Amino acid sequence: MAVNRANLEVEKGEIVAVIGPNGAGKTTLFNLITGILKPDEGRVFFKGEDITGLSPHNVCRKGISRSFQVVNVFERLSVFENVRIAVLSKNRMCWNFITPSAKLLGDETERILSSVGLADKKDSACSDLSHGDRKVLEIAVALGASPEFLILDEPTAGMAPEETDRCIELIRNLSDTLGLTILFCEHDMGLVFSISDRIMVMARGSTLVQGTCEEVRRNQAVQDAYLGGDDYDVS
Amino acid sequence: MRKGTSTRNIGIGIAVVAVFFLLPAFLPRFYVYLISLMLVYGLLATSLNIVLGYGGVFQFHHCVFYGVGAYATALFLTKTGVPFILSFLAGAVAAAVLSFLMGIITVRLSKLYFGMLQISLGSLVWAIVYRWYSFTGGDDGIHGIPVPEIISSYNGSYYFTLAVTLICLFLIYKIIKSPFGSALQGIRDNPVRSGMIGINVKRHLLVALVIAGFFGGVAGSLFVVVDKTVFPDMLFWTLSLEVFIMCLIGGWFSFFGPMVGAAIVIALRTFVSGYTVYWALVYGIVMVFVIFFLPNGILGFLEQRAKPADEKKLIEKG
Amino acid sequence: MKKNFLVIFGLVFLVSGLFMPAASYSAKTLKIGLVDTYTGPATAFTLDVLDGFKLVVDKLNAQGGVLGRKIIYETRDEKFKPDIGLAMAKELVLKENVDVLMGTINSATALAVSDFAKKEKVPFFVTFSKSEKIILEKGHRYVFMMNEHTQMAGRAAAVALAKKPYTKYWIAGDDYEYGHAIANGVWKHLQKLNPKVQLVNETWWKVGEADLTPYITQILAAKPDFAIVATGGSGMVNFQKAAKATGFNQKVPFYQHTAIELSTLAPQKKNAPEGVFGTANYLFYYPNSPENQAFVAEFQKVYNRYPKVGALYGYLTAKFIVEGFKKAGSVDKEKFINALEGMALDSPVGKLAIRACDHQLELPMYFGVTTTDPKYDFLVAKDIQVIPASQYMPSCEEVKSLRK
Amino acid sequence: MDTGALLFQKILSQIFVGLSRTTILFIVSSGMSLILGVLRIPNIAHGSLYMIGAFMAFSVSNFFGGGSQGFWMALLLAPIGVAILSLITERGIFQFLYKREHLMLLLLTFALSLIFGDLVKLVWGAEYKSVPVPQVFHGHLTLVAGIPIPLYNLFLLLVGPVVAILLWLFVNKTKMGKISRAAAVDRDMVGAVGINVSRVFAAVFVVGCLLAGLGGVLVAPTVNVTLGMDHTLIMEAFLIVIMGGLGNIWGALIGALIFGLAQSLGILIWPQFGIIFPYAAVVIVLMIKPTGLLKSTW
Repeated sequence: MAVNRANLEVEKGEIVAVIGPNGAGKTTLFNLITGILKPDEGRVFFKGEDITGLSPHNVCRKGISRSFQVVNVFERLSVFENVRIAVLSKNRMCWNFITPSAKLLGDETERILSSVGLADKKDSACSDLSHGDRKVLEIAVALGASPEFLILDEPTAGMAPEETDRCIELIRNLSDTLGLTILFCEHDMGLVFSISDRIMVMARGSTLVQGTCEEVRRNQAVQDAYLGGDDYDVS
Repeated sequence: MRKGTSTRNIGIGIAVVAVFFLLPAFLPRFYVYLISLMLVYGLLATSLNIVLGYGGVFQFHHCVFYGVGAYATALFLTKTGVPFILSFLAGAVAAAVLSFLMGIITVRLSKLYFGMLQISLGSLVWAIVYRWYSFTGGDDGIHGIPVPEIISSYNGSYYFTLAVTLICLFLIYKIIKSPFGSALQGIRDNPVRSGMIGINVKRHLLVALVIAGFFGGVAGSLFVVVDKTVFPDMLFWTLSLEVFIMCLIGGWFSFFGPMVGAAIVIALRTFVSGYTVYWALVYGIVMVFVIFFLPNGILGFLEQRAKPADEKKLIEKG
Repeated sequence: MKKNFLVIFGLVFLVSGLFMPAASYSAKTLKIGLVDTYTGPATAFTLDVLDGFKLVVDKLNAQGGVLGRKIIYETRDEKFKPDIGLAMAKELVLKENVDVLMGTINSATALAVSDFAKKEKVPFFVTFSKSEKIILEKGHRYVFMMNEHTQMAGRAAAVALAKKPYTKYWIAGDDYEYGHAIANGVWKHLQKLNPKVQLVNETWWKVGEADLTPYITQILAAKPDFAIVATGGSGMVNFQKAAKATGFNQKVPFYQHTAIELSTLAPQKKNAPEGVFGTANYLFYYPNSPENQAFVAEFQKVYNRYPKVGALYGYLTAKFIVEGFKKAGSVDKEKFINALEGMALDSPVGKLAIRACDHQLELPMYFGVTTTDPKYDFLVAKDIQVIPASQYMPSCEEVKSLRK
Repeated sequence: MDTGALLFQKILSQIFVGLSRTTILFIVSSGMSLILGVLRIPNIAHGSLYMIGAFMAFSVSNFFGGGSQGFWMALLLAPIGVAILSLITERGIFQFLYKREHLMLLLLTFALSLIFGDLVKLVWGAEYKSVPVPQVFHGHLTLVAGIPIPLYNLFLLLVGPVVAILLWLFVNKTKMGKISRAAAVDRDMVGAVGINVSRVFAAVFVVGCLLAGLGGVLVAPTVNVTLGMDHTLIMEAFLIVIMGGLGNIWGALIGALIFGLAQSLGILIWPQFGIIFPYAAVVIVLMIKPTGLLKSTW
């Protein structure tokens, strides 16, 4: 899955959506930004700084955090520990060999869990969570790193309708109360148009259009290639 | 509630230690020796488990560090006049250094590739030990290594082994429970995600490998104290697999699992072989049963049964 | 958090389990512990030791034992691993309270057990390990060598080879202590006995190397007069097979210790190479003395096969242990050792003594060359030359100087 | 010290004889690679099956009088015997455990190798065994300047490519092979299209083990058939598979070539430490290409 000629700009405090048919290269784009993949050419800038080719943990240190499309958490650990690891890492405590983790940063972890509404399930095993809760935990782990810029890869994929609503609420909340800059991709057009400030449309690895919801909706190319196209997968 | 259990745990811990300290008073010499041996292998298996059970690393050739630790101590004791305690530490340090050097090369690789590259590198070390007659004694090994009088008797070496093992277990436990250990477990469960929350996965693993190598080296040096002998088989890959099996049988997601596994394997091989020459068969069948019915090992199984239902799932996972 | 509790419970359970088989020691027996490899390729040799040993012991027990005691023996499989072997030896001595230890084909184990036997003051009879260190540098009062060691084998071969006209030698072999020690033993003494010999080059391959053809072709290219091939265990057969396939034995005569021994020749049937020089401590068809015939017949009757060299070692060890205790008149270990020193017994290969100064059994060595014989379906040795122990054993002075 | 011509000769002869060892290594490790690639089982018991193949060759060959006929019958029957044994193992044990971690499977196969090792001791005893080289391959061919190549080694050089071609046909031309290749990439997908994956897995396992048995039969006439021959081989086979890329049969071929030649040429460079060259080759390959030389199916 290749990405070429993709061009994306996100302003501080914005919620930006990336949409496009399956295989358009959305996840690849995120992987390029977060350092999981290294671009052959092209650059990634964050707050004016070139972060191209940095390894994921360094990208994270700059203040970028992300969630994954397929739930990607620490399966053997409890919900609380999942988030705590992220918080520990954020506070540069991973090289502490002495203090028991159990005594560290419980409050901050607790706060993040309650902010996403998982506080009551904090001692459960990941595998006991519903799919929706796992997706939320996915976001909570990303929040543990206290990012300025949060990337969400299909946050509502596979969720039941009421869970989706909760998730939309959560994302809005994050943007409003924490002032996070959010970049996400999504197949649920309702969600995309309801919360995004701007939208980027991708197809076959390149940027088709970038603009406000209105602009995108009106754009002929988008309508041809995507919204009206047959290859749109309603998942 | 937490406070209550922790004081109880401390109480149990003290009781266990007391029992171990009193054992030589009423156990025949052979059992004292056997328990020393179990402690040595237990420490070896626990040190492997730092990276295996908690780090998810396919450390296929952990015994290289054990053997190098033992050889370093043995060589210092036989060829130099360095005080015992320094010779002892030299083993652990040599193992840690080797672990670091091998780690730099292997840590880039994942899973099976990591394991096999480690076996190749380890086999090179083994070949050197096996071949360098003038220095390492070749395949005959070094025997009758002089150990200070006070710890060379069965009881003496037992107490020394017990003390060192307890200290090491305590340290390993601290490390596992520290943020470093938490991050390590995060890496085990999900290396990509760990990188994405700001953990430097490779460096973290490298440090974990060095720690595991260090304690493996301590186990090797302890073996010298207990048996006063070293030989190249200590670095051969078959022994590494056996230590692997100790972790598995005991349960590699339980802290004391490898310890229990080591005790069981040593007991099996000591006592079954008294009855039959086909004890590899017995051993193999026991392993097949454990793999089939107790995928989390014996201790893992017991813990699972002891835990309340909602926590069970956590253990069953994976 | 019942975890710790369970740990203790498990351990206590385990420890109490360990006590079960203890306390089976009876005062009216004589206990012998055998630690040896009964797993893997070495078993081809060790089972003969055990069977030869049993031949004596079973017969004796049927007659009422020694000193009014039945002989009990315990076998332990060390799996060719020194750590296991040592643990087994400790178990036998400390838990089973054996009076005598014997065994092992693995040199590292033998050395480790010997060190332990010295500390515990338990007599230890080495029955197959060939390391010279056991009886030379690391020798002590409690260790007895019931077979030849590498230096003896080398010297014996040198005695025979020195009379041959060859001068340009090549040395090759399995790359481990045994191989190097044999080669050194031959070469050092050959040089002394025949100063004209010169070494063309050496080749070593890893133990267990399956295909030796590359090495053989390398030797052939250099055209030496003679090759000393220091292989052991299954390397013996591997090399002979490769030699036969490449016609090496017709181009370059070569010597292997134990090349003429039954364990090397029997499995190859008629396909073993002819004209290979070898030494062995025992050949079931030579000497054709009544004693040897009787031993072979007895062994064949019980086990339905020809005895190999290991059978002689096991048989003699048992004989010496029994006679030693008889002579000592008690089960006291020190008296037993004193009784054994210098003791001589009749054996299938003539009268043999244990030398007092180093506890080495004075076995004769047979040097011969492989040939076919219509009587057997495998190759045997011909032109057999007997090298008496006195000609190839290191002298007591040499041993003394080494033991310092 | 060597003149150029002599050195060249030496190298040539080492390559030639090294190649016959490579053939055995290739046959055994390609089977292992197949099983690794499709079933994801790092099969340590593979070495045991190789050993059992050699022992069966001994028995079959003896049964048919030990001569040439014995060898040819062994070549036919012993691999089949090993295949049957492996089928029993697969149906009896492995089929229940495919979902387990690789590590578990690895340990399971180690347990099996212990069991097989003792079973061989039970059935065949501890004596050395030897399978005679068939009459046709007695003797040797002198290629260059008096360097003999045993005829049997030349035979092995012919068998290698034949096995490689048959394997290629199996993987690429048969339905079973195509399914197994697909299963190697995505086994859920293959299951989803209604193919009985379990049967395919059994078949692949049997074919892989058959190759181990075949390797055992082919090696039998050149070596001492003995307990413990599994251990010396298995690590070599593993390293070859890793070097070539997990599950890639051609990788196994290249890996075997590198391994075999590193060994036979290493002897020329540094006879004393000839033992380290193959391992060093693996280290170098993995340092340059961390996932093996050819594309792995993992």
